[in-house]
Amino acid sequence: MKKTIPILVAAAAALFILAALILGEPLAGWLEIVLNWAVIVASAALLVAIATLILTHLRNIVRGKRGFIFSIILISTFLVSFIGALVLGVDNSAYLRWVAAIQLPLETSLLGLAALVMTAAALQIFRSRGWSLLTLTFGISALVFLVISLGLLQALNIPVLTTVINYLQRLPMIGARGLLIGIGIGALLMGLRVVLGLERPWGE
Amino acid sequence: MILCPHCGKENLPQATRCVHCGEDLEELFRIEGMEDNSALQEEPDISVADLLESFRNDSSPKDEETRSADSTGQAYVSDSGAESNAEMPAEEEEQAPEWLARIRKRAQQEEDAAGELTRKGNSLDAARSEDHRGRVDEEFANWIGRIRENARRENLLMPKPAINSAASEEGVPEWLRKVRELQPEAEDGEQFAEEPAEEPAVEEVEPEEEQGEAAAQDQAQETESVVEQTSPEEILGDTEPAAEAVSELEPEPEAESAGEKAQPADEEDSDSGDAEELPESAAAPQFAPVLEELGLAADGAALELDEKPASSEELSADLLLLRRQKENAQILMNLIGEEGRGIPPAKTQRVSGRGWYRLILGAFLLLVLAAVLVFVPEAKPKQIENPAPAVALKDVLDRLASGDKVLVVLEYQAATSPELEQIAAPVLRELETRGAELQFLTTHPNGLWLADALMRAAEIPTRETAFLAGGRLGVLAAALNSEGNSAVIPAGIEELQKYDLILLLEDSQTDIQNWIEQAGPWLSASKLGVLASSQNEALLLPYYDAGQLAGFAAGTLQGRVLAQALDQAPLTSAPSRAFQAGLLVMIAVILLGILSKAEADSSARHSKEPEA
Amino acid sequence: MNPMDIVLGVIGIALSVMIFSYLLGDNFFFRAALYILVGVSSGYAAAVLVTKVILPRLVEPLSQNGTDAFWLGLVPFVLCVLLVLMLVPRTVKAGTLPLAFLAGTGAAVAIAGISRGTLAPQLLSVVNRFSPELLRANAGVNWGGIVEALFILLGVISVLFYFHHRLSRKSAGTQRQLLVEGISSVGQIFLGISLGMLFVGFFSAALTALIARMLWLKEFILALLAG
Amino acid sequence: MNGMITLDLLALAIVSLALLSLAIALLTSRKHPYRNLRKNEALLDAEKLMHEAAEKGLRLTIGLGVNQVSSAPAPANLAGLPVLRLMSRRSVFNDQPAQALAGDGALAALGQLIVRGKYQNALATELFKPDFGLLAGATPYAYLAGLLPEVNYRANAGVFLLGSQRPETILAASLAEQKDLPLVAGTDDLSAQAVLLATNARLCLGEDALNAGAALESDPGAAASVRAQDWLRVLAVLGLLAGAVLKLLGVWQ
Repeated sequence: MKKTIPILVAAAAALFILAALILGEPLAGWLEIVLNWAVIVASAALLVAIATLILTHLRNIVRGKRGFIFSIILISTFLVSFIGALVLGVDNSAYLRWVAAIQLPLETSLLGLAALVMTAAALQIFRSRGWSLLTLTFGISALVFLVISLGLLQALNIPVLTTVINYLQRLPMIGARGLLIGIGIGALLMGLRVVLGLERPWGE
Repeated sequence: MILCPHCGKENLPQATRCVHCGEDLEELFRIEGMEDNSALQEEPDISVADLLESFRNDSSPKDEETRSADSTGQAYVSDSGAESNAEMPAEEEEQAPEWLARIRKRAQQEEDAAGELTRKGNSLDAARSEDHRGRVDEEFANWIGRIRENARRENLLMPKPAINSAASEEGVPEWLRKVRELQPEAEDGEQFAEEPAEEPAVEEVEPEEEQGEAAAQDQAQETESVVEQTSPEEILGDTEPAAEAVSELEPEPEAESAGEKAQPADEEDSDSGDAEELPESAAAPQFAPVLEELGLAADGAALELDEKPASSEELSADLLLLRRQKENAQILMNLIGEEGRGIPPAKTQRVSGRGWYRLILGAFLLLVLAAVLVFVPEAKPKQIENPAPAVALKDVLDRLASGDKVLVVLEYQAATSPELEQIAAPVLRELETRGAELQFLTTHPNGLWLADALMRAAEIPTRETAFLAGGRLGVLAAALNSEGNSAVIPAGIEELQKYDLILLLEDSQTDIQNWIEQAGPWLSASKLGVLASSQNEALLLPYYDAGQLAGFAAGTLQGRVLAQALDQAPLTSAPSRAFQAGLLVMIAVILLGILSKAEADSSARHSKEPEA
Repeated sequence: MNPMDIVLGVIGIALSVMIFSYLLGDNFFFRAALYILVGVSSGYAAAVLVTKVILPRLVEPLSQNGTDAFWLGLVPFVLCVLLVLMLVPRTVKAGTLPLAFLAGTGAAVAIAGISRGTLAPQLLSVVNRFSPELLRANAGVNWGGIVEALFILLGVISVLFYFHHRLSRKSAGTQRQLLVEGISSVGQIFLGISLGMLFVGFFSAALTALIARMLWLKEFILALLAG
Repeated sequence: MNGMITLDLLALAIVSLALLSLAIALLTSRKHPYRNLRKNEALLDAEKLMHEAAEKGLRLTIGLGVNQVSSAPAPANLAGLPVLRLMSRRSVFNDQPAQALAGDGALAALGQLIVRGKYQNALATELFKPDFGLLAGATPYAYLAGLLPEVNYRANAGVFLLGSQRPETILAASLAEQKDLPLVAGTDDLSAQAVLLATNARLCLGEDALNAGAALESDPGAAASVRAQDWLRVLAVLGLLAGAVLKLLGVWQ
C-alpha cells in the first residue's frame, strides 16, 4: 500500500494536468492552482536541498574532516549573501552590485576557462575517437563553421559565396531536427512511464 | 587429541564435531592450556582403521613413548580443571595409560559397549562413501605429516629433556611459567592470563599455517646447517647470536599475508609499531591456542627473542619461538585490533604529467588574445549580409510602432552576459527609440541583477524586472492565464497574448525549448523572437524552419550585423579582431590534431610492416 | 573611479586569477573560488525564493484564515512540511509524496510540451516542404526546392535510424539490419555536421566570455592608472 | 488557425500512438525484455566501472544534471536516476558509497530518496547519510563549481554525468581526463553532446542517454520503452514519406 500511494499521486497530478490542457477552459482555474502548488513545492525542495548542503558542510567543520576549510568558505559566503538579502532586501541595488561583483567574474572566468580547455580537447579528438564517419564529418564541419564564424568570407560580399555560406549555415538544421525528434520521442515515452507508474523516480 | 566417545576415534582438541562419525563433541570441547600433541609425533603413516586396530590391541613396545606423551596430553585434557603434576618419573611409563584403562573399564560395565562402539564405527564407515573416507584419511595424513615435521625439528634442536608436564604447582600453566621466565619484569602478563582466550576462527588462521609450514621447512634445513657448526651450549648460552643467525637466514616474512585487508604501508608501520611495544609475554598466553592452531606447539620450537632473558642459565631451550610465530601473532593482533575500525580510503595514484599540453595550449591562446587586444587596433565594421533568420527578426522589429508592448525575457547566466549584452543592447536601444513599451521578465534569480547590467549597457532607463518562478510551470501558467490576475504571474505582467513581441534572451536549450513548447502553442502567429548565444544556433534552426519562431540572431557576429541593419552602433566591448584570432587558433589546433593522428597511424602502420 | 568600484574591481581580478590558476593544475585557490561561487549563488537563490515565492504564495494565504486561499494553501503547506522532514535522516522517506507530485506534474507538462511543441511541428514542417505552392516557381517547377525538401526528408530519416535499437534476428542479435546500418551511416554524416556547428557555437560563446573578461581587466587597469 | 488544430490533432495522435506502442511492447516482451536490443558501449562500461570501484575500495561520483530553478523535473532531467539506482544498490557495503550531485532541489531530493531506499532494502539504514545525495549548486554554474571538487576527490574510480548537462561540463570532463578517470556522459542538451564528443568521455549520443535503464538491464519498463521508441520511429518515417507524397499530389492541403 505504501508503494502505491506515490504512484497514484503522480498519476493523478499528471492526468489532471493533461486533461486540463486538452479540455481547456473548464479546468483552467484549477490547472493554475495545481501549477502554483507545484512551483511552491519545487521552491521548497530547493530550499531543503540548500539546507542539507549547509548541514553537511557544518558537519564537516565540526568533525574537522579533510577539506573543512572549504566548508568554512562556503558557509560564510552563504550566510553573508542570504542574510544580506533578507536585511537589505533582494532588490537593493547595492546588495545586487556585490552579488554581481562576485558571481560575474567567477562565472565568466569559468566559461573562459572552458574555451582554453576546449582548445586542448580539440587536439585530442581524433586520437581518442579514431577515424569514424561521425568524427571525420564532425572535424570537417567544425573547421568549416570556424571559417564562417570569422566573418571574413561574408565581408567579401560575393553573391555566390554568400549563397553557399547561407546554405551551409542551414545544413546543420537536418541533424538537429533528427536529434530533437529522437530525444523528443525518448522523453515522451519516459514521461508516459512516469505517469503510468512504470518509472518511479522517487525510489523503489 | 580427544577421542570421540561415539566412534572412539581421535579428533583435534578444538573440534566440536567428530571428523569420522559426525557426532557432537560438545562436552569434550576445551580451550584452556596447551595441547601437548608432541606425543603423536613418531606415529608412522597409518590410516584411521589401523589406528583403531592399534588401540584395540595391547600396545607394542615401540609405541610406548608416544602413548605416554599422548596420555599426558589426554590426562591434561580430561582433568580440565586440575593440572596433572609437572614431572612424570620414567619408571611409570610401562603401566597402561589411564585413558586406555578407562575405555576398558567402561567397555566391561556396559555389556558389549566396546563391541557396540566398534560395530557402530564400522557401520558408519560402511555407510560413508569410499571417496569421503579417502578425503578424511588424506586430511588426517596431512595433519600427521605436519606434526611429524615439527617433531623432527624439535628433536634436532634440543636433547630430549624430560617433558615437563603442562601444569605447575601454583596452578599456572607450564608454558606461561616458561614465558614468564623470559620476561620476569612484565607484570601485566597475569592480567592477560585470566582473560578467556577467544578461539580465533580456524579458517582465518589456516592460510598462515600452510605458509608457516613452508617457512618452517626452509628454516629447518637452515637451522640444521647452523646447528652442526655450533655446539648446543652456544645455542643455549647466548641465544641471541644463534637466533639472529636463524632470523637472518629466514626469508622475509610476507608483511601482508592478510591480502588487501592490510592498510596502506604507511599506516601499517605505525600500527605495527604500537604492537611492538606490547611486552612479548603479555601477548603469549592470549594467543597460546592460536599458536597451537598454527601447528607450532609453544614448547616444541625455537623462539626468536628480542629482549635479553633475565638470566640465560634458567632459560630452557625449547622456548626459542620461531620469528615466524611472532610475525603471525603480530598480524593476528593487528587484525583483531583493526576490528570495527573504519578502513581509511585507498588512494588512486596521482597521474601527473597529463595536463602539460592543456597548460601550453591554454597559455598560447591567452597570449594570442592578450597580444591582439593590446596591440591590434579594432577593425572598421564591414557591411555583411544578414542571414535569413536575423533578417526576419529585423522585419518583426521594424513592424513595431510606438506604444507596442514588448516583453523582454532574460534567461541567460552571468557567464554569457557579455555575449548577450553585445547582441541585445543595440536591439533594446532601437526599441526604446521607437517608443515601444518594454517590460522585463526573468525566470532565473540571477536575472534580477543581470537585467540592471543590461539596461546600463543598452543605455536605456532602468525599470523593475519581474521574477516568474517555476521555469516551465511558470511559463505554461503565464501562457494559459487569460484574466491577467493570477498567483503564478508576477504583478505588472499581462497576458502573453497581449504582447506584440516576446523577445527571449537565451543561452540554454532547456529554456528556449521551454518557451517554444509551453508558450508557443498558446500564442497565435508566432510572437517569439530570440537573441541567443552562438551555442544555440543549431538548435534554433529547426524551430525557425518550422515557423515556431518569428526570427532569431545567435552569436556576436549576427548580433553585430543585426545592429548594423537597425542602424545602431554595436557595443564597444565587442572586439572582433581578438575573436577572429581565437577562432584561428582553434582552426590551427584541429588541423594539428588531424595531422598528428594521421602521423600516429602511419608510424603504427610502418612499425607493423617490417614484421609482416 | 570611486573607491567602491576599485574594491569591487580588485575582488573581480582576484577571483578571475583564482579560476584561471586551474591551468597550473587543481590548487587551493581554484577550489576556494568554486566554493565561494556555490555559497554566494545558493544564498542569493534561497533569498529570492523565500521573498518571491514562499512568503507571498505560501505563508500569506495561510494568514488569511477561513478564505478559499487558506484552504487551498494547506495542500502545498503539508507537502512542504513533508519535504522539510527530509532534513532528518530517519524521516527521509517522508519526501516521497511531494516528489511524486512534482514528478507527475513535470511529466505531464513535458508530455504536452514535447508532443505539441516539438514533435508535431517538426514532423509537419518536413512534410510541408512538399506543398505544391512552395514547389511551383512562376508556373515552372522549383527544382531547387524539391531537391532541398527531399534532402531534408532523407537527412532526418537517416538521423532517426542512427539511433535504431532493434538488432536483426538473422545476425543472432549482434548487428542491425543491413538497410538500417546503411541508412544510419548516412545519418552519421548529418549528425557530424550538426555537432560540428554546435561545437563551434559553444567555443565562440566561451571565447567571447574570455575576451570580455580580458578586455574588462585591460580597461580596469587603464582606468586605475589614469587614476 | 487550422494549422494550430492540425498540430493539436497530430500531437494527440503522437501521444496515443506512443501509449499504444508502449503497452504492446510491455505485453510482447515480458519474457525476454532485453533481447535483441542494441547495446550501448558507454553504459556497458558503467557496469565494469561499478565492479572495479567495489573491488578497489574506491568511490563513484554521478552528476545528475541541472533543471530550471523552482521547476518540476522534466523526463530528460531524470535520465541519471536509473544509473544511480543500480550504483547505490551495488555500493551499499562498499568501502566507499557512491556520491550523487544535482543542480536542482527536486533532483537532489530524488537522489537522496533512491540512495536511502537501497540502504533500506539492504537492511543497512544506519549506514545511510544525507551526504550521499547532495545539491551541488542552485544555478548551472554553481552546479559545475560544486561538481569539480568531487570529480577531483582522491579516491574516485569513475565519474558519471547523466541527465541535463550543459556544455560547460567540459571542465569536469577535462578534469576527469587529466586524472585518468573513466567518464560516462549522456545528456539531452545538443551543445553539451557536441562538446563532450571532443573529449574522451564514453558518450551516449542523442536519446541513448534517456535509456540507461534498458542498457543496464535493470528496468524492463525501460526496455519496453526502447522497443516502443523503435516502432514510433518507423511510424514517423512512414508518416513523413506518406505525407510528402500526399502533399506533392495535393491530396493533403
